[in-house]
Amino acid sequence: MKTLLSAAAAAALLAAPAMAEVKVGMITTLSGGGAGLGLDVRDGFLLAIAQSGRDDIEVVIEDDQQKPDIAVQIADEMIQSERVDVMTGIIWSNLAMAVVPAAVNQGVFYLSPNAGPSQLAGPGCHENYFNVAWQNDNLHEAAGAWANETGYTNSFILAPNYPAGQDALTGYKRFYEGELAGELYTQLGQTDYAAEIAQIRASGADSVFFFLPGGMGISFLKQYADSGVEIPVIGPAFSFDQGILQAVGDAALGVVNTSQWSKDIDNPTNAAFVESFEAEYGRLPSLYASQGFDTANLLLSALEVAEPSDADAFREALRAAEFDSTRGDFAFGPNHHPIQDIYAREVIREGDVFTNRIVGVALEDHADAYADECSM
Amino acid sequence: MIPERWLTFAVLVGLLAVALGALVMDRPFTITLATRATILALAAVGLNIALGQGGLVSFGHAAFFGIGGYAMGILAHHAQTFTPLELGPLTITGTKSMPVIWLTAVVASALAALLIGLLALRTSGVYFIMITLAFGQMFFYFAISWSAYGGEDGLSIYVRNDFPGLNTLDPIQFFGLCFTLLCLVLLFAGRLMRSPFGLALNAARQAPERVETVGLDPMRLRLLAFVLSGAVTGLAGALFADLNRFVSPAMFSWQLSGELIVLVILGGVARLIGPVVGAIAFVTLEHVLGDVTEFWLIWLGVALLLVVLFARGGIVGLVARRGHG
Amino acid sequence: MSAILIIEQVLNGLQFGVMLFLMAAGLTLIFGVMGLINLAHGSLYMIGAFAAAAVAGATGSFLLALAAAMAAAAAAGALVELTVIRRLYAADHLDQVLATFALILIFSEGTRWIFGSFPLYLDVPAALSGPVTLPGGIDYPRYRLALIGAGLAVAVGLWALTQHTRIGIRIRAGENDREMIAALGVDIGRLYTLVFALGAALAGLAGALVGAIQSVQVGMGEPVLILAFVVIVIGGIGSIKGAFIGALLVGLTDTLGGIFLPEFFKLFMEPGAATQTGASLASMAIYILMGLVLIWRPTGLFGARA
Amino acid sequence: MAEPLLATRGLTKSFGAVTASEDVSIDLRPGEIHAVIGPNGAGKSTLIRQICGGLTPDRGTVTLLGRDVTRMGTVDRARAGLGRTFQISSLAMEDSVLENAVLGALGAGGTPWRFWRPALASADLCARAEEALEKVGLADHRHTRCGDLSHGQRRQLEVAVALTLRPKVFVMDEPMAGLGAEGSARMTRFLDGLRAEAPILLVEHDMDAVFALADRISVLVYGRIIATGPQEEIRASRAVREAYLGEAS
Repeated sequence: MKTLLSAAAAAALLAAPAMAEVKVGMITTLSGGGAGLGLDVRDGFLLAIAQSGRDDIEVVIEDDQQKPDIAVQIADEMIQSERVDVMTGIIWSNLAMAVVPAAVNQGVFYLSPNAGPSQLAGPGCHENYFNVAWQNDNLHEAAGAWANETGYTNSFILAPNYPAGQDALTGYKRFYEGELAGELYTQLGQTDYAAEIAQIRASGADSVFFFLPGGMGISFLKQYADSGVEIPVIGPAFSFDQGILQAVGDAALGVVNTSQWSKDIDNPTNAAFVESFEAEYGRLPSLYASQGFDTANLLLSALEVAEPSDADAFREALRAAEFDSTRGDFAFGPNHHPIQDIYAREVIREGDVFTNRIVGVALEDHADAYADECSM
Repeated sequence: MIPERWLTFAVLVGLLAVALGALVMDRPFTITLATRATILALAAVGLNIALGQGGLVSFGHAAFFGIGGYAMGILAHHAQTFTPLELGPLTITGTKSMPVIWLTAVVASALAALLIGLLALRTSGVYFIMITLAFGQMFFYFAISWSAYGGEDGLSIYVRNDFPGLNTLDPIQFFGLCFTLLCLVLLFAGRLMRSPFGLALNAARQAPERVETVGLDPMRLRLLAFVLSGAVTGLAGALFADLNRFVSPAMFSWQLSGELIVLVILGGVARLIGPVVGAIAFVTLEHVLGDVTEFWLIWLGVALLLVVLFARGGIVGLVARRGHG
Repeated sequence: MSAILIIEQVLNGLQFGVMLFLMAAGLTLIFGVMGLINLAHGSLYMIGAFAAAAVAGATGSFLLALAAAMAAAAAAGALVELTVIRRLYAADHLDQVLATFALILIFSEGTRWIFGSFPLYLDVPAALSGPVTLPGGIDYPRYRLALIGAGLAVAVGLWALTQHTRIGIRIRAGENDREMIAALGVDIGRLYTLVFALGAALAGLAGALVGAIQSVQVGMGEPVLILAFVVIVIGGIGSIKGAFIGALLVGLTDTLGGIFLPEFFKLFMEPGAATQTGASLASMAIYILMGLVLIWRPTGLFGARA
Repeated sequence: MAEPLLATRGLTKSFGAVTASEDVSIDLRPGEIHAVIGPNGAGKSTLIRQICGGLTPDRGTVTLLGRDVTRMGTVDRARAGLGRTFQISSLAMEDSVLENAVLGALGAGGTPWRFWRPALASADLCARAEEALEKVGLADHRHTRCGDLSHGQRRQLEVAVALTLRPKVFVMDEPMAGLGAEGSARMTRFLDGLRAEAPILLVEHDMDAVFALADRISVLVYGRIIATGPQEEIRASRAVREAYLGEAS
């Protein structure tokens, strides 16, 4: 899957694109089970580019099929053949780890619209790498903080047995101050959680924290709701996002989840984004769409100041992050990861559609735990 | 129909020409694609020793591919982080030297093939297919939860490993290295096919009782074939990891085992050059169809069905007659 | 760990097992009668779940959704049998693996083409939602109990079908001797299509039943498919009884392994490491079980001796 | 009387309720052809499999050249000097006639563990294979693909592969099966000459061939040997005629 798309053509559907001066390579997941996330990032990104009205930005989009080797191959193609200036788009941490270090070492700028593995925030940070979404632990840390605020003192926590899952539990425990009623690692891709739910029921916990991205979360929530266990649940936004909420249905109603973005964050940029996204694509934007949108706007703001060919000036412009984020205040920390508010949201139903509403701020101006390990 | 030997020669020259052509036209990515095809071909040539000559339908060859990959990943990871690798009483420093990595990959995957083979070869037919699949899955889940080496995230190696006298980061030089290895392994596999061992192995596939009654043990023939096959696929795994500068449990996935079988059949089973043709066709399809449609896998599926149903000999079977001697 | 928790986990293992049986029964029947390895069986499971989600969304009726799931999967199965599978009976296992691997690609991407990349919604029917209190004070989801019941009913039904009906006798005859049954004047082609459609319908039913408590998405069939293969290999390929026993074994091993292995490692490791090690080993447990069974009996528990 | 080269003592094998071999004792002496006859389902195949390996008897022993081989596998029995042909040709159909014969020579020569030089480039392997092909009259077809051979030629090749082993004892399972009258006659002449090289335990349905070749005959019915002896004795035996030759009185 390969699309050559000039911003002008996307905006006005005009023919003949003008001579592109900036080339952006987007590697994202557009096929297979994880395609929903990549589609949202792509659509959010392209929406911002189109709204900018600039016709000198060329976006090359390719599908990584959620396979690291394909992603690396595409990255090689973009750097060696297309000679892109800036890369973006990767959804998954393992793909980011495969692509980003080599790419930034070859002088390309990389703006991450989603994945934020700890290595890239800590010892593996790089001056050309900017994360516009979050460091992977952030939302979990916020969940821990929110649990304290709510008064939970005995949490049962579970996540899949893989690095991001281990980071999630670590992140939660970093901020959560209560006791643990239980700690479980499930299988990656597991679809049946009856055994875990039985353990939760038997544990005497007063709250459940889980990180189960994608289909795993859908399965867990449906089964949990059906089990009759009434212990309140808290989790990061990934399982409550616009894309999958409709598949979870009633089972998610009332669940509190943490996110750096929500469609009801009250600022003009966000309102305009939500409205234009829905108008353009006929669906509500998701967390990922907002991240794609913000990534593009960050890029556009830097391009106002400098060309990527002038690497030092361009980098400074990125670091300044002079753009209107859908999240309101946005700044980069010393390791080029966001310092931002993280909200607690609650799942509600608006007519036929399930969505989220902010119920509070879990962490204010939150930075990540790895910045100290970054020597940039 | 042309003789098989000519086809083998033509395909290899063609592959080399594509890479050199891309060099002249300054299209380094085409060289990368050619390298990818070369490495996948090598893995499939390995599988073909077990599958084509031994008749062993291994649905778990990704295990060896992954072991080769992780041999590279682990050694290079320790070298790039300057941490020694503790193996019980033994302490090894990591290495970025390709020959050492290759040797490790070959030995490790051969050992794994020996163990798997000893157990799996007790079964036959569908059971063999399934038990090899089960072993592949075991490695897959193990790799996912092995957090010391990145688990699901895998391991990133920042700079390609070294080969004495070459700049391996230069696409054409790395291609040359892989291509040379492919040619050497093809030469070996070709000799093997007609050697006393190959003759006995092929007979063991067609008429195992006969082989027994002339006093040869088909099990031992198959076991050795399985080990050789695993070793070659392991070598390919190490190269694949170096091509991507990255290893992950995806190298152990059952889909990859399936794709390796696809390469062999697409090209032509038990034909020396078959897997190479299959790999070139696969990479080309992937790239060309992938540009045309998001749903290119549908068309790959259709192409595969047509080959299975109507072109039993694969692509090679369509164009070349089987050579003897 | 309380007795109640253990009983509940055994029930969970049982429920997982009977759902695996629905998948495995079709696979093993198709292998037993036609000698075919069908990797695309997981796709039929997925088709069942998608059909159920679509019909439940349109009509709101879970029963209609189940009927639609079985019909859609059976129709897809029959179609595939008539166009592709039929040509593979005489082929070797390698060709079958490959052709049905190709079918997975076509079905998966085709479904994504039609339904998009986002998961679909399918919920438990209202009448079966929520927990029920069992004797002994165990709260257990009503729907999961219904699944156990449905699975056992299908098992009994299949047993009755193969033992006591004319079609069942033909199926068993076909297993034993294809030429004889052809000589008896039974239209072997029609019998095969029927058996294939029956296996497909069971897979579709499983997909719909399980889809209600899991997520309905592209690629949902393959993990189940691999487990179902493990089941029939353990049970002995071609044996429905073996599939049943194998399914329960796998269901229980997987469920109980996930619970007890971490606890076991906690006896002599620190908790964090024990949880991880236990979880890793639990994810490999059924494959280890399969390996052990095959080393002990190379053709499975109830497979025909070579 | 010379020591038997091959002997079974009290071989018994049951499959569930069916007794396929019951107390079978049979021997094969140097230079003789000993035929085993019996109706379908008499247990001839089961007996052969116990003699050649592949099936372990419940009771009884098999001795080959004085060694007890009851627990040995097929491979080791072949190495110990047992040459066998199959009722249904078991040959590598994709390979040439010469390659099939070389396979036998490989087994006899001991080592298939050579990986570099082509098998057909080995002079001694080929010489041994050619010699066997010459004997059965297939030398002119050495480069024919085995799958392209006629049925009769495949039977000849079966024998040739066994010959390359230079066995001490032959066990042949219906070598005349499917051969026409002329083919049978030729095979009969050939086997007649072969007994000088090694004695033959011949399981055969073709009575003309049996009576033309056999020094002794054993009759197997329902897993039991009901009679063993020279031709005339068997022909005369009332029990045999009733049980087998269908001349029930």
